[in-house]
Amino acid sequence: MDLLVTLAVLTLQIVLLFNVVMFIVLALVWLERKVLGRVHQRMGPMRVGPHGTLQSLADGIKLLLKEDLAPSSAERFAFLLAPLLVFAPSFLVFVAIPFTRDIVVRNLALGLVYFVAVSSLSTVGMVLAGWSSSNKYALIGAARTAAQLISYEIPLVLVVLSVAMLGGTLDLRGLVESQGQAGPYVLWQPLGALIFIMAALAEVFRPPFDIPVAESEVLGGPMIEYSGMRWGLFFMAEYGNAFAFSALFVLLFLGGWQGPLLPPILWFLLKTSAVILVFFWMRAAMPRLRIDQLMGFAWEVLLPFAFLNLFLTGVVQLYRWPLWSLSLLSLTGLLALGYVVERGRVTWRRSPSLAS
Amino acid sequence: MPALSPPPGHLTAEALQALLGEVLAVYDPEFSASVDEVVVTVEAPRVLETARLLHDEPRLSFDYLRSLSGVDWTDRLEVVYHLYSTAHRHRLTLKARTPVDRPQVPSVVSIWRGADWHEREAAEMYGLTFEGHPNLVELLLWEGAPVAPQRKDVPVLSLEEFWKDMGLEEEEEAPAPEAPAAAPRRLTAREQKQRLLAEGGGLTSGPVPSE
Amino acid sequence: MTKDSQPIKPHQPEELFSSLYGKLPPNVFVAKADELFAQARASSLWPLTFGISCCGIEMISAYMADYDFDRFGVVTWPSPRQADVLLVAGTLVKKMAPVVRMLYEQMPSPKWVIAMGSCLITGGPFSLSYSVVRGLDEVVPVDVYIPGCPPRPEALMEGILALQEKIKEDTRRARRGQAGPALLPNPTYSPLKG
Amino acid sequence: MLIKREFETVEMPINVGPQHPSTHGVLRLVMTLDGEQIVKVDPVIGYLHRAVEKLSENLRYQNIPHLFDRLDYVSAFNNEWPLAMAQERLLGLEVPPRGEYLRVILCELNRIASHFLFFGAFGHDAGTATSWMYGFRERERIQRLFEMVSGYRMMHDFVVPGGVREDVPEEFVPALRALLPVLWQGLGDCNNLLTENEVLVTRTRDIGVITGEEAISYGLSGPSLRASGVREDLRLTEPYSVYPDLDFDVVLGQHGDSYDRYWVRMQEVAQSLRIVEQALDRLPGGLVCTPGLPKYPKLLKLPVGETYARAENPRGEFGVYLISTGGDRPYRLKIRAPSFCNLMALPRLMEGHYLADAIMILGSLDVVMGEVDR
Repeated sequence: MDLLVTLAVLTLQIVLLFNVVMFIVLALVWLERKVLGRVHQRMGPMRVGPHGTLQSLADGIKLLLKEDLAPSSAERFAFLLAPLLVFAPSFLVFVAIPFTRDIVVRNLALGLVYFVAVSSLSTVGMVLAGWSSSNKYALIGAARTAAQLISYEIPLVLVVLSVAMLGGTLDLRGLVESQGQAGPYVLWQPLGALIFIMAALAEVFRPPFDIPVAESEVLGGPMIEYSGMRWGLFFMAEYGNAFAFSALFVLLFLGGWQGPLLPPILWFLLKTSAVILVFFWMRAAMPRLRIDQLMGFAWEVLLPFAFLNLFLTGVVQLYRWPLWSLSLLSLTGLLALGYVVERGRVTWRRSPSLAS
Repeated sequence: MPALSPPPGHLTAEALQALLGEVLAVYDPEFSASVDEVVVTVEAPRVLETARLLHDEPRLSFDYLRSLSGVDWTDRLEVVYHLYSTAHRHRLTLKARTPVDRPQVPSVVSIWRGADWHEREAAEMYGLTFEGHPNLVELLLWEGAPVAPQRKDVPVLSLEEFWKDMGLEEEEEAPAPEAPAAAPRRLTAREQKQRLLAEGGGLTSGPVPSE
Repeated sequence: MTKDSQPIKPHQPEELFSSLYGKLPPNVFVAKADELFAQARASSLWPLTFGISCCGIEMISAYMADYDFDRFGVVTWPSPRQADVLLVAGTLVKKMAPVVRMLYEQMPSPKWVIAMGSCLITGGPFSLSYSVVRGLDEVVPVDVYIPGCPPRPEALMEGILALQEKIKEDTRRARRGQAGPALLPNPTYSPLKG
Repeated sequence: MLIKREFETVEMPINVGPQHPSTHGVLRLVMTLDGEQIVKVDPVIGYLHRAVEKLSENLRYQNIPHLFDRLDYVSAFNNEWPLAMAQERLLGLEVPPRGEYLRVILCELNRIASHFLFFGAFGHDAGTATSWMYGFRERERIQRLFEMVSGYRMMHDFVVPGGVREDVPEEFVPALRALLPVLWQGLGDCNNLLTENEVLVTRTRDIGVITGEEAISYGLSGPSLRASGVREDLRLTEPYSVYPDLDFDVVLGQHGDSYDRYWVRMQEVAQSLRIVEQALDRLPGGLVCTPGLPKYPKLLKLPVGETYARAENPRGEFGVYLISTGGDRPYRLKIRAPSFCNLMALPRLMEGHYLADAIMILGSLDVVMGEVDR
């Protein structure tokens, strides 16, 4: 009998979570266009609802009403399955994310492992979409997606591992509590925080790492042949992932919902929106890398420094040094990372002097 | 900074013409003067050697082909090469003359890589053929295009034809009583727009949203 | 290239709301829903990133900070699959006509076409040339013509507003069961035939 | 030990087709890709061939500038100047100094506006949309000025043989003097956005390298040629109009790669601003058009003769080869478009690079399809 009750409660929570996620995604789509507009000194959507707040709703309704095309030469079944394979992981991830101490669908003991495992499923969906739509641009996009996601998965996992070592548990709520006493981990592991941000940007295809869906080279990569709401699924998955990863960054490094005055839920949303704004700001400012430079950056720079971060955490914990020594070591690691990037960059020949 | 002073090897028009006279004597060039340049006219078959000589001769070294244009003089076809020397900064116009019935001119792509598309365009527009050109296929025109459209004998669309094509000139005559058109005549642009306006749709008559 | 079989029908009622009208019993009256749909469609028009010549530059400056089309929800997308307005800006040449025709057919319906510039109305300054298609309506059915060479960004904005009006008008007319505007003839002119 | 196995890959022909966000108009590149590496590139043009040369042989002389504005539709003043120069050479006209200075000011402003558009397109190809906005913000300011002068934002039809069609309104000079510091500030913003940006440098340094000799052999001209270190600027090597008494530098690149082509153009904006400042200080009074000619030349008849007039356009050397047999229509009018010649070097520049580099190389050549296809 209680199985039915838990099932009913669980489905209710899932439906509630779906609505929350949809609202967040629509809000993010609107927020991105407004923030991008402000950076470009223009106003962004203004006509639909006050300050264009209903713009993403209008886009959603229009997409629902569009004709759903599938190219005749496409693999019908794989073509239709791919968007679900991309959208489902980006929604499933929210099950394990604790918004506050008690607002969470299911706080898993291995929340961190669950998060990383589920979020890497979307690679399969993107590659399937690229291959099945039998379009040359989509094929190139799919190949780039696979390469990028795999090469950025490993530094992400290592950084997450070193945070779990510091916190002692893999349970997200436990991690946030341990940050409550020891202070946010960003103070102790700045190197890990930086690597996490870069790897998260790459996982989510946000510029400057949006090479597989580059609009000016491969016309949207694997998503090129999709129209209507099927394309909308990809679009929502991208924003869902962006919110999920910035939420994870807040949980792991910025001390989740802890904060002096405001209620915890407000702290969590404030910190997450701050991180999201960094994502949007990167889109406005940075051009994109080329695929081999991006992969080189992941394997030759991010990976060794992720190991270094893991090693430093291990050393400090083994000899029980105070935590501030970890932050000192981590800062030197950060400086070393900066130096390596400076040296490793394409030989920077001073731009030619004014030869009159 | 005022204009660059002319380099040492710079030749004025007269000096250039004199030097060319002796250098190209074997190809019996004809000299004429355009407004500000020396013009050398040579028969079509000899153009390749003349061009190679002009390019390789150290005192001339015309290493920059500015433009290559076909000209249709109805009785003969001409290919005009505007040359320029980046080393000595002097200019020359080389003309290759060929009769209309045998429009062959040797290609100079081997000397100046930049002549590639110019020759393809001249070939396509004037019906010339450039022997030795690596890839003489159509450049600007499409499959159903008129052949050699820039020849003088190919007319441009006249205004009357344009009016007829747009179906507008029936306007002036008294509108003949609408005979029961057996075949459904293609609606002209004007009729479509009038019907659209009559239906209340269209640009002007629609209610403009109040901002 | 153009399937000459059936003439192009502009957005008939069932095409706009196939899910709705097909299965409704006769007495059910749908009012407010399709007004909302029309408003949603009108306020999120996504044109294709596709400028042919000088009008394309004026179109780009219409998206920029000074005129900002994003205020109307107009964002450009690179692939025809995600676009619902084919904003053709520039001179249509006979070599380019089959490409524009293909782009139009690749777009999911309901779709609209805006012809920007006088080159697409009567061939503009190049109307006497042997290589220019005189009028876009010979290749794709056009919804809004914007005269000008090149039209100012404000004119393009007025064209977009007119298209939004036309979308709402189409919906009202579809609800009243009338057919859309006059049957647009199938473009008999096929550029390949010259 | 890793077994070195030779992967045999199949080459994939791909169409970077006439409709592509970064082909700057309707250029189609038929590429053969091996993975992401480009094996062969075959540019297909003609998707905007409007037969301007054929039309101009059947138009009177005062109708031809209307078509010439639509060739390189980003820099209309610069297109009209060589045509007017050719007609003046045949007629043997002398342009009054005020007309010359106005021509220099307007054409250099047009060069600045065109380079800002290039900046926007180049940044968009690299991936950031903000460069469009920065570039067009300045371009809009300049276009408002042009509108004050000729009543049109892009197509001016303003430079006529013998000088300039009308004198500029009085508020033009103060408005321009007020605009110059704003343009210097705008140029600074654009440089801060992209010029020092490491991601852009890694994307464009050593991409699409061409040496000086090869560039000359391919007939490259303008910033693309000067980026390879060749000192060729028509304003100085073959001085025309009042350029000899204006002081400005020729900007040269050293490596001939995409970054240098971008860098040379941004420096040229600074030089053009200097030219406009000097020309504005020296702007004399008096007539703007040779008195002999009617202001709107109704029936301009040119004597028999031919001439090749050329001027330094933002994209390179724009030449007009005019043959007149004495009528009021030209017998033959050949347009030497700089983008047409620069585009010829595309296959040589692109082979061996990646698809992403090809987009940057095409962007760095700054091609306008209107004058490529004529």
